[in-house]
Amino acid sequence: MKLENYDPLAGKQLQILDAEGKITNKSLEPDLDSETLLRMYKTMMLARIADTKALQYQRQGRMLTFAPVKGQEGAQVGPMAAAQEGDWLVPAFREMAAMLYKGIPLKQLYLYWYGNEIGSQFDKSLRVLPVNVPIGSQINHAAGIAYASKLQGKRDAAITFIGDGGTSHGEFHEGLNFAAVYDSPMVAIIQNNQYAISTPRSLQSKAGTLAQKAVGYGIPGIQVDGNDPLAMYVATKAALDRARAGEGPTLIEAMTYRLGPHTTSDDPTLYRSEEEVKAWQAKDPILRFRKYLSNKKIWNKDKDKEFDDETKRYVKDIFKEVENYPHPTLDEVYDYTYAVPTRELKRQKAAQQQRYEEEGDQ
Amino acid sequence: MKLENYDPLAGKQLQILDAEGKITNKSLEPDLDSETLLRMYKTMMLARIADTKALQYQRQGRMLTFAPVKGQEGAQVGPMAAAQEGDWLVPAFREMAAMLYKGIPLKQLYLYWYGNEIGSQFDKSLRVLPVNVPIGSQINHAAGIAYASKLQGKRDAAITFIGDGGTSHGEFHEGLNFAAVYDSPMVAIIQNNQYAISTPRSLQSKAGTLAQKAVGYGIPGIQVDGNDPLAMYVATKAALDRARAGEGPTLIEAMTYRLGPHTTSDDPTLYRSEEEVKAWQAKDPILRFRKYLSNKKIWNKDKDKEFDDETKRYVKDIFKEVENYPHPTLDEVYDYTYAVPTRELKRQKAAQQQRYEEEGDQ
Amino acid sequence: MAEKTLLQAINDTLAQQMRKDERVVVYGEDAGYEGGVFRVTAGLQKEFGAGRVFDTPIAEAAIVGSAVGMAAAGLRPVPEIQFSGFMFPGYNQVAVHMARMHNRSRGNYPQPIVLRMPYGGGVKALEHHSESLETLFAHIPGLKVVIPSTPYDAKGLLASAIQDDDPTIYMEPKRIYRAFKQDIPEEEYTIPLGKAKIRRKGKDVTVVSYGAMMHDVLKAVDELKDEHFSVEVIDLRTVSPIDTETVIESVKKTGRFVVVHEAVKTLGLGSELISRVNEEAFFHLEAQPTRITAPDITVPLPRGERHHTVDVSRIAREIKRVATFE
Amino acid sequence: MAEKTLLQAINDTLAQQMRKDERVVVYGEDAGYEGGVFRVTAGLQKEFGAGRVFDTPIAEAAIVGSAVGMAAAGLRPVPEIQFSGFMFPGYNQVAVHMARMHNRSRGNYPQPIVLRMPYGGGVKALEHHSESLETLFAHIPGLKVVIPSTPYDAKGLLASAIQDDDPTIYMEPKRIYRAFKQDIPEEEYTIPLGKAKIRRKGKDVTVVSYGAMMHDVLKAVDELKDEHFSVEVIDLRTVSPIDTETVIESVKKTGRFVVVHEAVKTLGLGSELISRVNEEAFFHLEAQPTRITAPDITVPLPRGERHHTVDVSRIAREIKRVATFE
Ligand SMILES: Cc1ncc(C[n+]2csc(CCOP(=O)(O)OP(=O)(O)O)c2C)c(N)n1
Ligand SMILES: Cc1ncc(C[n+]2csc(CCOP(=O)(O)OP(=O)(O)O)c2C)c(N)n1
Ligand SMILES: [Mg+2]
Ligand SMILES: [Mg+2]
Repeated sequence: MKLENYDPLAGKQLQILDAEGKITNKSLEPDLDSETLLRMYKTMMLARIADTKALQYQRQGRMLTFAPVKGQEGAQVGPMAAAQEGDWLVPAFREMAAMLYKGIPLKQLYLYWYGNEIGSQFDKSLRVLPVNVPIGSQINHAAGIAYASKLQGKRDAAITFIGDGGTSHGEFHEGLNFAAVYDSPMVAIIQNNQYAISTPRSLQSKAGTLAQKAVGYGIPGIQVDGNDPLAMYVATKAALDRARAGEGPTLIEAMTYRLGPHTTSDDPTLYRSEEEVKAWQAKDPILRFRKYLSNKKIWNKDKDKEFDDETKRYVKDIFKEVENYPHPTLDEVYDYTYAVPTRELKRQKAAQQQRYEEEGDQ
Repeated sequence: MKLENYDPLAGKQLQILDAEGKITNKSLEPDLDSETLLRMYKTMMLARIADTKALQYQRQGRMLTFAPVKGQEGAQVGPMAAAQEGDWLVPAFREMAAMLYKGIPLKQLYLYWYGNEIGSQFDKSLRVLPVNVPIGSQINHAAGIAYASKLQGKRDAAITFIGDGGTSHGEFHEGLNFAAVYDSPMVAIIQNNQYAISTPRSLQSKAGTLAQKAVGYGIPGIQVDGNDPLAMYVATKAALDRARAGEGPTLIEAMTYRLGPHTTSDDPTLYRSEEEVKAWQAKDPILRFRKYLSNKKIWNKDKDKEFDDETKRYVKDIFKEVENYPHPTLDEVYDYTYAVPTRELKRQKAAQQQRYEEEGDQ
Repeated sequence: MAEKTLLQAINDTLAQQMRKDERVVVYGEDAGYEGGVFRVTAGLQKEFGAGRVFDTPIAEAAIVGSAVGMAAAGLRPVPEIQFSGFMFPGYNQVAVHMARMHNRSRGNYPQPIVLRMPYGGGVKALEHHSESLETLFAHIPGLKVVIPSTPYDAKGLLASAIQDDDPTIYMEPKRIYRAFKQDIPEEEYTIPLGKAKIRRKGKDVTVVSYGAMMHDVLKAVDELKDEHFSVEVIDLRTVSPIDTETVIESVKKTGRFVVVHEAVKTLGLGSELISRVNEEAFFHLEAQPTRITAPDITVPLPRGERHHTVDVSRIAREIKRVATFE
Repeated sequence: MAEKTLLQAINDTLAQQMRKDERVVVYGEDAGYEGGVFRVTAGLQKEFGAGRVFDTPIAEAAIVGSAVGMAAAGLRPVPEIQFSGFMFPGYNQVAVHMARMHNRSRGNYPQPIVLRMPYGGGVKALEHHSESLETLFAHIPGLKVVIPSTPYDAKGLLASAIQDDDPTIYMEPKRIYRAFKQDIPEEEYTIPLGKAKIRRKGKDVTVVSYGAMMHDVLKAVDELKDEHFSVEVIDLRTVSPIDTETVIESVKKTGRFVVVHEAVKTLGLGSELISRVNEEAFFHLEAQPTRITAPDITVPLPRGERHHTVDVSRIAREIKRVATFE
């Protein structure tokens, strides 16, 4: 597909696979091998289960605050399936499914949400930046990576995610503009999950779509059914092709929904109705993808049951490992402040060590 | 005119009065009384002369760094002629003509550029904020004023100016979005003078027009011949009507040119050609407006000569006053830090006073 | 009188001041309909309408910058930053406009703004949710910075800040939002900004602190109650302007000085306090002034956070060391 | 050896480091084609091309934030902020990312970034062009902050900063960009970050300063050369990390301490230095440590700026007062 031909102001959403699992746009259906399709499905399932379990653990007081991905898995695995190995993933904070697809082990993601920085020490060859909490700021990192990639003569793109709320931030504006001016290979994906904590999309912007924000940067923008992993794949693939061809960044708005709370500290019943949630549950990306795979005869109930059981055991085991993982030591919290510790920090650490020894800590 | 009908992506500029002083769009020609037309012209002339003289004084070492307005007078007096008394002017730093039109005495503007804060103590009833140096940040002030105006049930709008460079800033994005979300009565005018210091417009944004940035906020955007005071008047008037009707902000891009240096510290020959400057000199807003007024028979050579002489004398006298104006005292630099000076500041000031006395200063 | 948590005291005060003065407006990310992620502004939108109490886009520069404009237009804005760690994108507006507009306009546009934000650690939060950034405000001329430690003070100081014509950063120690209740008057009262409070009278060592840490200091002092020395405990309440007089008077009496804060050490408030003590009470000092602070590292995620936290036993031991130094 | 101004020394060093290491990129508002408003980067785009030396949109968050990304992707960015007063919009990226990415990623993504910016007053500039904001950087764990005062140091420190794996704020005292020349080596050399320089040996009073103010301090000391006391003058060169050892060793010898800076007083570097002197040399002090700084007010516009400026005669008198205090 040619992204330039898409008018974000026309109010049309790109969809290939509908909520019933039917192909609605045959000509755009990507020709993915079953390995890729299954990896997409299994990653969505793993994310869903990991998410559900983490919420349980959190309610039991065993897990700390985290940001559930439930409902947005399709908006994340579609793009990552379109990415090449050398491409970078620059996440915000709700991208568990994307990160898993890119190859980050669940254990690390759990460790991070469990409150240990070591969870962010990803295998560097995976090219995934740590979770980014300050809204919008990750776009500028992606713009920098994309600039570097082009300067270095590489064909690696930077894929970055942001929320609907994040599009209001000044950093969103500066990052997209920076990437556009230099035709840097960046793909920015807005996961418009309709809310920023309690604030509805309508209070975030008066624009009809968030995709149309692309117009201000002179780049293509496209609104996609974000719960359709195939459409997300196709749109991202087209954007990546553009990026690699030196044509610059693309803005993709994925229309999706956060089925869970904002974080475990949030009570979504305060600001949205049960009907609304139900309506979106019917559009669940996993349900429709499962139907699609079944129709394609590469998946079935038995396999699903088996995978589900297996994954639940796996997640449980991982969480146990995480619970037993040693907490950060004094060295760990001090020694990454600078590449080589300063004299002052060494002194502060030594003093603290001494206090611990006097008190019998550590 | 209905701004909503204008498509900023169509690449058309609104023009009413062309560079030769001819009306090119009769149906939109505003029906302004000669008093207003003359005030517009005289303000442009005053700004031009004040600017030219200040540059001379600066070269003589009598004036400090300032940001000349030369060439952009039309983009400023058009909008201000469209404003009502209760409307606010929230300037950036190159809006001498706009500020003069709104009623700020030249003496104050000169005092400010002469390096004395007292120059910014404008008559509050004029509703003009001080010169704003940090790029983009004034938009958020205008958004706040506009919000307040609407909340207070008033019909006063906030008119704010920004440069082409300023449109890249995060604050531009946040301010326009903030105003749009609440349908606040704000009009944002981009003076696209083709450069941000040495950086050409093309390196600022990949967008075809800056007016199309409006699309991202769901508000109208229009590109106007910024050297045509009539077109600027008409576009701003339409935007103000919208604002007062509760329909929210508008973005106006004035295509204009800075004929002088960025500031007196800048050497524009480093980054732009003489031909380019000449081409824009031919589009001078003052020349065409003078022709328009002559054609209308409300102005002529003699009057012009007389006004020119008179204004030059006036500007000279003002500058003398400014040169003789007392420099800020110790009290003045300390006592506006807080509404009521803190004990610590009183002590610091007293200590300094004592040092001055010991040394025979002050 | 009524039993209130610190959070309730703030909520009550906002409502009370809004009732009294219709120029007061309250807004921020999720501050309107939901009443804030901590529910500090709960109920306000219902009572005062969505014009005076509203949700904003995620845009801290707009939140602070619009307040500067609203103040110029005659309102008294009380915007919220969701967590102090997210004030950075709005810091340009804080430091170059909110703090300076009064000076720049030579008095034309005072900035009666109260910028509220929860701050501080110890709540097992995500990154950027545990910062103590008071230095970044107290260093800027033109700002006032308030950090209450009790429901009583929270109410009186907030009322003052809202009524004050200068811009105030109002930092809320979220660790003690709901930690305890205090019986406080229902009617309005004010506590002057820039006045510290002596929480314990003593004569052998002066301990200065503020915010959530105040309570750990008091616990530490309680642990020391059987010692042969007595501790004077000062709650700054306003970290800018600092009530130097109260501190100096105390140090002149005790000759010993300890400052405790959860912000990092280098250029934390402790450094300024020690310098002022040097400048005004140097020859009264009998022991070296001492800082008890977090180390100069980023606040760790929860599993490592204890390495960053100043705890009660450390405070007690250090106070004792200084008090008994010969 | 060649005679160079501080500005030329920086320009030379940038070119030298770029020749040596193709990962080094230089960019900022007007930093490319024009070579910067002060011409510090002049000639670089011509030599290294518009890929490695480029103009940016006016967007400080993007300037700093993109550097964070470039560093992750293996470059060594040297972005410029046009004036330090305009760093605020980029401060979010400085404080929450540049300073922390190494820690957050547990060493995966060090940040070999040098963020250059001219700073300081005394050049008859517009508002926001005269700030001294070192506190806002030195307070943040994870950053290094360099402020050279001579062409020789400017070159050696900049080379070190570019080669260092930590993020450095490199503050350029613009008042002395072209004020004088110094004979410095043409070839590359480095000066370790975090090491102060003793500019004058003395035994009766220690004076610490840095940046443009250094020269006023030296002038003041020259004025005092016939006095019966001698002054030890220390140039910090790096204000984070501070070379506490050199300062403390000197104070232990002299027993008297003066710190001079053009930043405002409250929470200026002086406060931290006095605290460290208290912590490590308290019992050597024979007079109260003294700060000579700007007052806690916004830098006035040029006609009032002298009220903000620390001048040579004030420095001389204060040093004398402290040196002769009994
Ligand atoms: C700069 C900044 N301001 C505020 C916050 C607090 N905050 C965390 S998540 C969030 C809402 C984000 O909404 P959206 O961008 O739509 O992403 P979503 O949570 O829906 O995935 C807010 C305001 C933050 N993390 N960063
Ligand atoms: C936040 C910020 N960054 C940088 C600057 C320095 N600066 C002053 S004017 C200018 C260029 C402005 O260009 P533009 O917005 O086009 O306005 P113009 O000068 O052309 O009127 C720059 C970069 C500033 N004033 N504020
Ligand atoms: Mg969202
Ligand atoms: Mg311009």
